[in-house]
Amino acid sequence: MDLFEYQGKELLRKYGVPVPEGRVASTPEEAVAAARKLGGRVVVKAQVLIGGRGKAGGIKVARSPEEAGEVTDQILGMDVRGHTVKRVLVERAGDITDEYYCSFLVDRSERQFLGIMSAEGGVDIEEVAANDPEKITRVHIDPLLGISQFHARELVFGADIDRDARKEAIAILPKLYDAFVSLDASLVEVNPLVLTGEGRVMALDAKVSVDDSAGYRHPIFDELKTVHEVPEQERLAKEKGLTFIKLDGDVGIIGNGAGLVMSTLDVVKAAGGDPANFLDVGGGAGADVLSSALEVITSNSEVNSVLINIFGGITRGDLVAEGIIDALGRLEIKVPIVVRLDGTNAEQGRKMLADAPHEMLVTAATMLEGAEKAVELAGKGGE
Amino acid sequence: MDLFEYQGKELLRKYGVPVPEGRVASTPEEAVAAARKLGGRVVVKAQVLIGGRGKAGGIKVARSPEEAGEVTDQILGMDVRGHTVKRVLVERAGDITDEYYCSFLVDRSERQFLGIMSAEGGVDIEEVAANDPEKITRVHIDPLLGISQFHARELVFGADIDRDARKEAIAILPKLYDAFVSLDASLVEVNPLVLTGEGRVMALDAKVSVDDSAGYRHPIFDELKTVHEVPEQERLAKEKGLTFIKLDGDVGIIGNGAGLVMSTLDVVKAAGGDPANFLDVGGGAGADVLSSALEVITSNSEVNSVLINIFGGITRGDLVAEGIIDALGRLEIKVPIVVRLDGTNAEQGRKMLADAPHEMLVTAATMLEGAEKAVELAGKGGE
Amino acid sequence: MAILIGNDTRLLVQGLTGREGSFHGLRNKKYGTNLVAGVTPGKGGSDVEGVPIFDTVREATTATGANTSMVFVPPPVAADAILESHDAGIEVIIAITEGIPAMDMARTVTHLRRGQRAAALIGPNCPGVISPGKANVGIIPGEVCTEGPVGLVSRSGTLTYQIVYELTQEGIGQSTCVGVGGDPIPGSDFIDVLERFEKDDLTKLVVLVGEIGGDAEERAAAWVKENMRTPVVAYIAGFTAPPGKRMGHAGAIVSGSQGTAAAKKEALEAAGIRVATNPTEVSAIVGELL
Amino acid sequence: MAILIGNDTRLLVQGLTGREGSFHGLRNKKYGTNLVAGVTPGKGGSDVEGVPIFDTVREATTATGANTSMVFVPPPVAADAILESHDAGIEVIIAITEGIPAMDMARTVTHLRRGQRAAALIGPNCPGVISPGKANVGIIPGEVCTEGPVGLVSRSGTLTYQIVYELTQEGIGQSTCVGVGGDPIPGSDFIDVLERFEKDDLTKLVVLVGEIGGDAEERAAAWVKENMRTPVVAYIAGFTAPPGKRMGHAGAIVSGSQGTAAAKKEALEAAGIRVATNPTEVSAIVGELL
Repeated sequence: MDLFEYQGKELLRKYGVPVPEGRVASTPEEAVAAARKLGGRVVVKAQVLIGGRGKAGGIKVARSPEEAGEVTDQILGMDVRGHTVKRVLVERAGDITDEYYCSFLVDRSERQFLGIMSAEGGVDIEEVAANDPEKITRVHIDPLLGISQFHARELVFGADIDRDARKEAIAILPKLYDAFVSLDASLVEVNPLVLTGEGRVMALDAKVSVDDSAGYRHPIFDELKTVHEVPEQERLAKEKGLTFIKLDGDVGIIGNGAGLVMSTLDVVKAAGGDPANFLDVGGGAGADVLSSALEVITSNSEVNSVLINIFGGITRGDLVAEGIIDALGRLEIKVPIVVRLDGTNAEQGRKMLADAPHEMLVTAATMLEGAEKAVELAGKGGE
Repeated sequence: MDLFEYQGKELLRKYGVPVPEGRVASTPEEAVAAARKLGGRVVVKAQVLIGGRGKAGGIKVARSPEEAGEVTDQILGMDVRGHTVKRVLVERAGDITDEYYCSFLVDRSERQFLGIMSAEGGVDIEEVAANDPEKITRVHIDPLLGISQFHARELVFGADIDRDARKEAIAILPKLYDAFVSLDASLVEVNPLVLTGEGRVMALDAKVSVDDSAGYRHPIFDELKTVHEVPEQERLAKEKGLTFIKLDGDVGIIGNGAGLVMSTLDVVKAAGGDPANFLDVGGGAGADVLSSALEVITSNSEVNSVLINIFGGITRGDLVAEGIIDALGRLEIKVPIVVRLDGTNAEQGRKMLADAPHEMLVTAATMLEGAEKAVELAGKGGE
Repeated sequence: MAILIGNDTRLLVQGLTGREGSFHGLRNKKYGTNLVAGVTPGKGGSDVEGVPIFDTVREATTATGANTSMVFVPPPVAADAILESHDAGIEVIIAITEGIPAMDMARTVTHLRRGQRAAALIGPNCPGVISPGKANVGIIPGEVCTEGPVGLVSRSGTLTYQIVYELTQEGIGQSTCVGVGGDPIPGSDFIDVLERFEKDDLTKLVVLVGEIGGDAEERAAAWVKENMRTPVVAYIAGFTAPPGKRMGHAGAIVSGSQGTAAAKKEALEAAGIRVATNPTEVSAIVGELL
Repeated sequence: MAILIGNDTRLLVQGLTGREGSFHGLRNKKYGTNLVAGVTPGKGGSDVEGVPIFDTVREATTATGANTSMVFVPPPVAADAILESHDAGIEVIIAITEGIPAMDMARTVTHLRRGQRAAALIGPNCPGVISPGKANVGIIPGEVCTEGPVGLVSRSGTLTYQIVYELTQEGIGQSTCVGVGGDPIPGSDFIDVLERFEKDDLTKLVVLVGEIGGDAEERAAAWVKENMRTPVVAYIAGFTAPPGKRMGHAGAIVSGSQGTAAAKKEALEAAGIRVATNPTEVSAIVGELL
């Protein structure tokens, strides 16, 4: 789960990382009140889970509480690369002498943690990595040993951080690392980490991603999640235990296992079709799950056919058939459903489907045949 | 530094290890007050840094505050194998269903930590180890990984702890380990760990040894140390940066480096003498340290001769000589001082001594010659 | 021969008394796997359909000579279970459990890989390992597999079954099929498994099944080029997958790869590996090369 | 040859700008040791009598090719300094610092020994290593040593000088003298060093200097019996030492040894090792055996 800037900063503050004083606001009135409390100049920042808000006009300085209200009014509702702004962070503005980049993340290849630091902060770090790779310092950290002072020194001296900022930066890095580990984060990225006019070092932005699997030991994750908005269809799917992502085509896809579903999308595409979604019923799905999946898929009016591609492992073919039959009886399904069923209890399932004929039900012997049929039928439905 | 039982228990309590409620008392009156506060039956336990207090009569049950005062009066001042009892721990008495043994310590050979558990608690564990080694379960713990639940389970199931005590024991072991590591302890030993009549598991005794080297990050060590009494001569030596242990012979020994001093004791013994002490001036000792060392040694009236055996590395022979000359001038030294000097600046030192003759000053060319002379002179002095 | 598991496997299941653990453990046993023990703390002395249960892995290995463990315990205690097996000397640990926090795995995998005694950890969040006709440890449906010369290693579950099924349909058997799982920090990656296949007498060709994300396929491609004589055929799922959301930019800096299916295909082909465009084509190419 | 340090040693000193670090570092340089760098965070760019100072060990190794580090920093930062050298690829780390907490060393030594790349750590709380005529890293007075065929390994400092001095007096030179230090968790113990001496061409005989406490001598005795062809002569200090206070009983259970000088002597002699009764006798026995 990605966290909003203001959420990430609140957490980092708990681990002793200095962040600017600020308050979140979801109306201009709240922004005015926040700016009044903070006093002086403030920065109003759009809270969205995507980069590029600065270029989109989502960050504005205000010299008075009234102005803070005005710019908040402009920012709220703004679209930043497909994300609608629902909240702003109102922060005390400060003088900035220099900007750096730093992050901690999991390096999957090395199966270690990685600290990254650069004196080139406040800019697109991927560009720095591409154009001036020597300006980026990486230090691996053994997960069992954890961070030592020398790691922090290697990052700070290696990145050639200004002399004035070194001591504080070296002190902050272990706190950031501590937050990274203690929060079960997969990423803690501060860009920029700034040196202020008063000679302080602080995190001016924060991108924190946490590991949902660790939610059981972080009750706060549920709380943070409440402000995360997901599209209605996705939310519904999630409630039913399904992984669903909407796409732009007209062939609805249901499968079990992310790899098989991705492969199904690929063969549908290769057969000349356009998948309408990604939907993984997961392992060991029962009849109710299949039935719900069909409900979610067919609620999309753009869908002209559905391909159900199940290879049973834990998932049982008989239960899959039961779910399909249930959905066909329960819902008013107006598009053809192509079913391809193999693996555990597949024979039994295929027999159940054969025994319950339905005008919209089509069976396929193989995955490729299923894809071809679904694409063909979608084409007809679309005409 | 070894801690008194009551100190160890107070620390363990901070890490969540259940211990009986209790108070320390250094007078019968304090013990009466403590027993009154606790209510009911209490146990009064001599606080000494040595085992065997039970057999020596240093643990007594009292049914009333008055009785607690009486037994405290008996216990205070008692001698337990050379240790005088200055304090007692007054604890609430409870029913005990069973007694176990457990400890965490550094296993030097394996350079790992070791957890030890036995269902045979409350007895001399060394005897159990010798007679019934299969009744002792050992589990190594990687210092970087730390304790996992499985380590606790292996100890508890391995030692075949009663079913009723298992769950709590498994929960307590990680806390004990946490205390062991967080306190920079070299040993945390609980003998016995008990199962009470109410089905609770708690530490009825606690032997905690902490690493003096880690004192800089544990301000509490200084506080704990205030009640540790050391013999006057040792305390004086320590103040001067010397490591001093009194022995029973008449040949005073001064050397640099524990190994060399031990070796010096051995050769003196082999030459037929009896060392009066162990005194290590440490590395890089200056003139003042040498002078103080001579002062400490010669303040022991049983000393009939002194052997100074210095092999200079960081320690400089000229400064050693300067210290000896200073002491000979400053103190009224009535016993012969045999000096053997080699290593860094030894020649210079030997020359300085030759240039400052003193009736009590004797030089030796080798360590063996020094030992022989010192023993011979002590023999004469003793006659 | 086969790799990781086979006729010498003496399996213990951590969590054999649980619903899923007993279902799959007994299913593996039925397949012919030598299931010798189960471990559930506090249930030592009982049994699951004749398979003895022990309180600790150490007791189980001492009593039964178990050398392989399947982990079927819930996520909060799964890392502990893996460490316990390793500590007790188990040689192959196959962790099926899904949803273990990455921090737990980072510590666990580091410990296992740095130890003086290396244990092979497969998973977590994986379908397991099957050496057809010899042993099946995990949830791969044994009936789709058949004995033969093709090794298979995959990050995916059901997609593995699909490809194995296609191979079997074409009469091409498998030496061992290994699902390494899709977690951020797997116990074994493609290279760890390829290394074993390269040394295995039975394996004449290896199928590598990848998917979008990370750079495991790219690294495997480079490794194959440098180290492998056994031919490799690959399949990558996810050409049509929606671009994954990602926040922050550190990830891409690290791997230097965009993690797309196209990038992976390119890397594999650059290493001389043929990449099938769909699961059916995998078996066609394998048939051609064998 | 010699072990650990020699003509190929390129030394960096962590803490070269400190009082003791500069005194001994420069003394080692004067002896002929190739001192190439110092490391003091924040003082990068300066120098100590012409020896360049760097902010980090990594910078120092990159710039100077340093392969050996001497640690002379205060106890609270010493474990960090050792880890830094290891992480930067230093092969031999010699830690003189006394008073490093045992917990720090437990973690550090575990990390060093478990790593894919093993670094030799000597110390902490040790006098260092000297390969007479080649290099001296530490505080052993070079002038008492002379080049020759005897390797020496010792837990003690000044006692080492005494014995080396006795050997030199008898005209018996040393290949390398190693002080492993007296801390509870040493980076290297007798066995680690004996293993190196056994493989060293120059070393024809090894003197082992032990003292009371622990069971390092007993374990070394067993190891020598099993693995060593090079003759070993031992000396143990502490026959007359007062019995150490100890609290709790766990320690004795662990080692199974009382740790007395007599017990050590017995173990060594049982392994066929001659044990001298005083430092002078060491050189007599060595002279006899060479």
